[in-house]
Amino acid sequence: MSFSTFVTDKTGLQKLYEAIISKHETYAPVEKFGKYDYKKVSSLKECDPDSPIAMTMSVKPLFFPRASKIMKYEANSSGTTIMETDEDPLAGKRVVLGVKHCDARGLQVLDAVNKWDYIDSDFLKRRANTVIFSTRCDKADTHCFCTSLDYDLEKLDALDVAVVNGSDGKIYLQARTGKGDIFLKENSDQSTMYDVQNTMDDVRSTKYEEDMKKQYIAFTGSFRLKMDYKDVNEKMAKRFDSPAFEEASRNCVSCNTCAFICPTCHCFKISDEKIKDTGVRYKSYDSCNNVYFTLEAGGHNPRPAKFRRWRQRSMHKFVYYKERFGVNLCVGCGHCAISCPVNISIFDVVNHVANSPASS
Amino acid sequence: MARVGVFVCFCGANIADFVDVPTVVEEAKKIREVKFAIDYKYMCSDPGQQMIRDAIVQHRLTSIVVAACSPRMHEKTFRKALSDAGMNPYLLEVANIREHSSWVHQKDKKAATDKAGDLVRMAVAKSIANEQLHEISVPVTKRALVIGGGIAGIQAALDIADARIPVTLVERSPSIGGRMAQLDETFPTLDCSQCILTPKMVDVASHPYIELIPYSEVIELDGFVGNYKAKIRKKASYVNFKSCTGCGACWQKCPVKVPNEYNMGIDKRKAIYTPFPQAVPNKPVIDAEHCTYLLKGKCGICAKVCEKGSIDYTMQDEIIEREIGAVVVATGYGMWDAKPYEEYGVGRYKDIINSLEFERMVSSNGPTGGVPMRPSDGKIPKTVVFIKCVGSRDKAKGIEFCSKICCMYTAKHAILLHHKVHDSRAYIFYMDIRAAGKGYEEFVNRAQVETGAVYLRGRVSKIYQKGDKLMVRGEDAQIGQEVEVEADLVVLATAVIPDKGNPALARLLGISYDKYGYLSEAHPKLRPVETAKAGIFLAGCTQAPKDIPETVAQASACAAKVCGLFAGDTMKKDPMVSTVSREFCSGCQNCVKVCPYQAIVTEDIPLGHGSKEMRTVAKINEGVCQGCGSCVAICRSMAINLAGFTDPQIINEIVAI
Amino acid sequence: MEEVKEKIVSIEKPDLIAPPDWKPVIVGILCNWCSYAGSDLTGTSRTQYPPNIRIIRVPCSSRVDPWFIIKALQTTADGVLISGCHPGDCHYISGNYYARRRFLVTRELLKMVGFHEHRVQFSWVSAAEGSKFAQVVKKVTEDVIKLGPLHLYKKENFSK
Amino acid sequence: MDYSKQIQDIAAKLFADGKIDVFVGYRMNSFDDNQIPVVITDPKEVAELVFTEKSVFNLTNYLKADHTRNKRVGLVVKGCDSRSLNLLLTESQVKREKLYIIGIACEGVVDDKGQKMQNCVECIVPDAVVFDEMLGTPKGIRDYIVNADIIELAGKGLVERREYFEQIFENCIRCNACRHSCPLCYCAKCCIDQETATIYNGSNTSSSAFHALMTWSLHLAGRCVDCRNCEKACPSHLPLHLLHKQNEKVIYDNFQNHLAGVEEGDRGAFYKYSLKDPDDFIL
Repeated sequence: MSFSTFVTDKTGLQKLYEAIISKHETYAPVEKFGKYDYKKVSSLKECDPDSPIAMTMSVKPLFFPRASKIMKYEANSSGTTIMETDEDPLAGKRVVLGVKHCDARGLQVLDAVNKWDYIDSDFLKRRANTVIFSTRCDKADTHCFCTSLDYDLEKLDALDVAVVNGSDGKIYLQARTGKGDIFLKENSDQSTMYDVQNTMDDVRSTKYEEDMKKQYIAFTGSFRLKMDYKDVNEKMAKRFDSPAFEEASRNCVSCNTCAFICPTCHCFKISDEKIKDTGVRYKSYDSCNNVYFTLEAGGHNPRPAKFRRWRQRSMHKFVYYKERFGVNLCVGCGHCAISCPVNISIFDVVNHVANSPASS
Repeated sequence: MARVGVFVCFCGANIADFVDVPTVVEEAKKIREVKFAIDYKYMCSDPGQQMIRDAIVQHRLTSIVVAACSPRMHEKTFRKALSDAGMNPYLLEVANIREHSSWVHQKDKKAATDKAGDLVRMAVAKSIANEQLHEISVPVTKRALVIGGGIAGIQAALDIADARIPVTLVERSPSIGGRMAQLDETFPTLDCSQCILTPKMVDVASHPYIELIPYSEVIELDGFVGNYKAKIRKKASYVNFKSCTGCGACWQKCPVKVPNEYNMGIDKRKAIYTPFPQAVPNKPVIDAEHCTYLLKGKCGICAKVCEKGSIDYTMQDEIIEREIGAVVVATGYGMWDAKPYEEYGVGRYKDIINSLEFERMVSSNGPTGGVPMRPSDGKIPKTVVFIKCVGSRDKAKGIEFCSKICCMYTAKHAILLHHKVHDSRAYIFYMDIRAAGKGYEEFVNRAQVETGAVYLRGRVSKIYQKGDKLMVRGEDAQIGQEVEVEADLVVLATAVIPDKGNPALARLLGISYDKYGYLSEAHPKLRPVETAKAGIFLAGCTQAPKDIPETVAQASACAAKVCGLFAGDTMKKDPMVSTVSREFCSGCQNCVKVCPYQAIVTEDIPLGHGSKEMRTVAKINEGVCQGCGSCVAICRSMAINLAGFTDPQIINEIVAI
Repeated sequence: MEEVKEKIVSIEKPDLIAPPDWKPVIVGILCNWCSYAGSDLTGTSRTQYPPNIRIIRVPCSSRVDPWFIIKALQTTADGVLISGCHPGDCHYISGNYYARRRFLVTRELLKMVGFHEHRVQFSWVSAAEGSKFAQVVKKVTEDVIKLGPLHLYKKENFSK
Repeated sequence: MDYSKQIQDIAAKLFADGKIDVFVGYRMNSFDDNQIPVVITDPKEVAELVFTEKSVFNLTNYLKADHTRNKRVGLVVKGCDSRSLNLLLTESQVKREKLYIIGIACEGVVDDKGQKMQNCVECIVPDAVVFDEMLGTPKGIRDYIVNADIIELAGKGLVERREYFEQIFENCIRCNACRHSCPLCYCAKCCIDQETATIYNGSNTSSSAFHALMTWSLHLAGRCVDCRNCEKACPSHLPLHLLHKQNEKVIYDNFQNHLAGVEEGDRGAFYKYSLKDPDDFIL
């Protein structure tokens, strides 16, 4: 099944964005303190859908916020009553602009775990009600390695509409899902954009495809980091006892940043905040890099040492999740390396371990 | 889950008139943890307390809130009611709805009722976090250590020993007696110092409960109140006190002459000596710094003349250890060196002496046989100028405080001078005359009238030599003119300063001292004899300048404190003390730094379970902790909590409003 | 409680108007030996003061951890009053000197992040100053009423 | 400012003499001209060590980690780093005899964009105050400069400040990277992770962020040495230095010009007092 592709130019895209923002609840990267985060916007001026990858937080918090209410209760002399929580502010129909492909892939990866075992209806509802507009990067950043992993950027259906810059200066809006297709058709402005299928003959259409291919090859050529994920999955599985984890994690300061900004990390903690008679139960981010993450009530901690926590993190990303859900839990966005105060990249750690001697 | 009982008191009309008590009870009943709530006319009365006791049993309550008057009033009463019912008394919380609500919001009953309801809710919230606490009992070693054998130390030792508590009295010099033994006569009655002191000295020596360790110093003190361990270094005296009879043959024959400290260096003593004839113990010691035999291995005369063979040149310093329960510090005072007063020619002119030197001169057992003499030529002075406040009350050159005793002893000196040299005249330069004390003002008047001493109000600006006289130039502020007195002798009432060893001693004992070196009392008004460290007390001039009656009074006060401390076999203490959670303590030792009572020490514990590596954590000494909570608030790791006022308790209160 | 007649606007957040029945809450943390005794004296001498303060007893002002203040401002309080012994009178010798340093820094920090300085106030009240305590409470209450309800960094969705 | 060669030599010698087990220094990033900390246990890796104006991270942070605890450590400290080291020494977190400290008379470091860091422009103590060996020419202590941002903030109105700081607390994701990268946050368990706090502030909401950041900055008040490790670690790029510089200014102005860790044995301004401390703010 193929979906429609629209072609337009810069002004056309801007007009489309403006129209979307005025008609729909829209989120887009907004700059604050030199860092872009996805916020609700009311005009295009506030935001920048082409925000640089290195400066942009992941889109995960729009679906799995850093703290969300899961329950509200009241306790008084007549007992404890569970009250209705406030309406989920993220559950409505909405559009997200300027999402990076890797980020969107992160959401797709998270779908798997949220549909498994306990079905997280909140997360899935938010996903279902959201149309994601991606902006495909033209050039890789220092820490990017998305092309080395187990998904194809060109066919990625984690996002609904991909915005791709053609080498001819034109901008192509490719619907990747049915949802995106419908949304695009509903919102397209006939005066500034037109459907590629309708206007192109075979020759021109072939040229477009070739152009896209060329453009993609140029894009992949700009990557500094490359790995063979299949190889890595296998090698990692055999290196649980590798001393390389210790070496690779030696200058980690256990700051947890990597997990908090990761588009796929989904560990959380549950906490109650009670004042007077009313309490709220929150679900908030946590990180396996935190010493207390595995601290048991009895005082025993199975992962007290830093390298053990690093092992858990790397193995979860490249072995355990893959075993269970068939996908890597890493999307190669490089955010962890960018945010890390000592520039440790999961890429380096995994590569280091995978290339170390196998444990017996 | 907690089961709280709430008891709201009417306090007759005191609360009920201004607070709607039944509403408060109804509000309380809405709280989840409250299983029982009731009001009563007088909660503190017997039937009221009986209600509490009954409810505890009937409703299986786990904590109690009494909403009544201030906890400072009846907390103890209600605690007792709790323990009578078999409940831990510290599970009680008092909501102060009288002083904090009904009495202060008499015009607005609704507001007062609302507030009372809130106060009850806060108390309930706090009580939920209350824990069972138990009174702390600390065993005590019933022995006191008195440091310093002056009149303060002697008095304290005697008073404590009379209560049949063993005392160890440590004196640095070879004999007890201290400064008072150096005095001739004492103001305001002019009775002979030696006559009233020596009987006490003898009492000390013969008292069955006093262990006198002369010629020794305390070098270490460990432990805490009731349980101190002291190390005392007994300096080698080179004389076997057991066999020595004190005949004096040795010091009479000793060829080495050394300035005599007892006489302020005016005359000489020998290298083997007893400080003064009435010394207790009256046994000589060898001054190792000056003895020819000990320095060069030659001489040995004293050993030859001693019939008992008591001289032992091989004697070594000895360390004595004592377990004690309390310490009285009575290290006395010294005289300030007037060197900074260059315009007086201190140090240049021989005929300028300080008052303690004058005291020795006029003393009948003194170096001059009781007659004042000019150090330069030995002539008897006819005109003597006394200058007060030399160093005292002088921020620029000396010290800021008033030395307190100089006004009186200078008046005494004027009288003594008149007694010894009838045709003499005393001129006294003064700033103020501070004669507050029983019979003191009369005494000063007596000095002025009886002896014709001339009191000149003003500072001396210069002293210079003219022939064999000293010209004292000063101002008489009362006539507003410069005056000049031709003096034979000038006596400076230099400031009274604490013993030079005080800072070192304070550090050793773990107590604080002020910028002058005086040891600090726990509270300037209400705890003037205690130090901040429990079980250490101060007597005499080690705390501040004071005269003999005050010193004796303070020493007796110390004795009373010590006896009080030792009244039972154990000391009972409130359990509101800090506790350390070792798990969270990171060993930064900031608590050790801020604790005003040195109640926190450190201990090493294994890093992990069964680990050989150690880490340091804080440890609270429950016996010493007074429960102020300073350590709790500064502990960043929240590893310390104060029983009765824990973080959860206070936060519960805050959020319950 | 004090009736509030006019429209009161939160000083830190001008778009927040106090509801008509708004009653400010002031958390008072008092040291046991001086200020608490002083507040008792205020009661004994029947000196009247505004009923908005809720008093918490602590042994010494040095027991007050700055996060009590932060906690109070975040949850229930519109203003905080902390009171201890006069300098030199501390029952525990030096507690209030340590506390004084912390209070100054805490207050300045809160000021910087957007609290009005009258939200957190400190006083020295001795056991004999019953009337001073009443005056202090009156001043603090009036100040807080002028400032309006506190809305900064409150726990979301908690009814006050 | 390039002491790479000297540091390599010193480290090599220390390893050769068996004086240290671990050396903590900087090495070049593999992909750009920035530097990252490196923890060396193998003398062969000494050649990797560098020190230039790109050596930003405060290495004393590594003294609280497992692999340096109770080991003999050699490390490089700049002025600010040495102040935090001084505090760690006083607070008994490290033992002086186990350290070999290479002090740098620092000329200021630069950020990723090559601009001199603000804390270096305003640096008061450029030279290491505790060291075994000093590299460079000491310049002595400079005059105190009030942080430019603090001056700017002080000029703003209450509402404006509130709006600005609300943004900070809202953008905080509560990852605690600031705390973990701070060399002076070594507590066995941070108070904001303890039950007493989590019972009311356990979630990652912005009001919890407010509580956490305020508590954190007050625990560092009079101790913060302005190394900006926290800011470097913050994934949201929050201007965390504002909280610390404000406290530092208040403490410097009011408490006898106290600066954290400059003097040996300093514990921070909250662990001592003076009778002359300001009293006029108290009713």
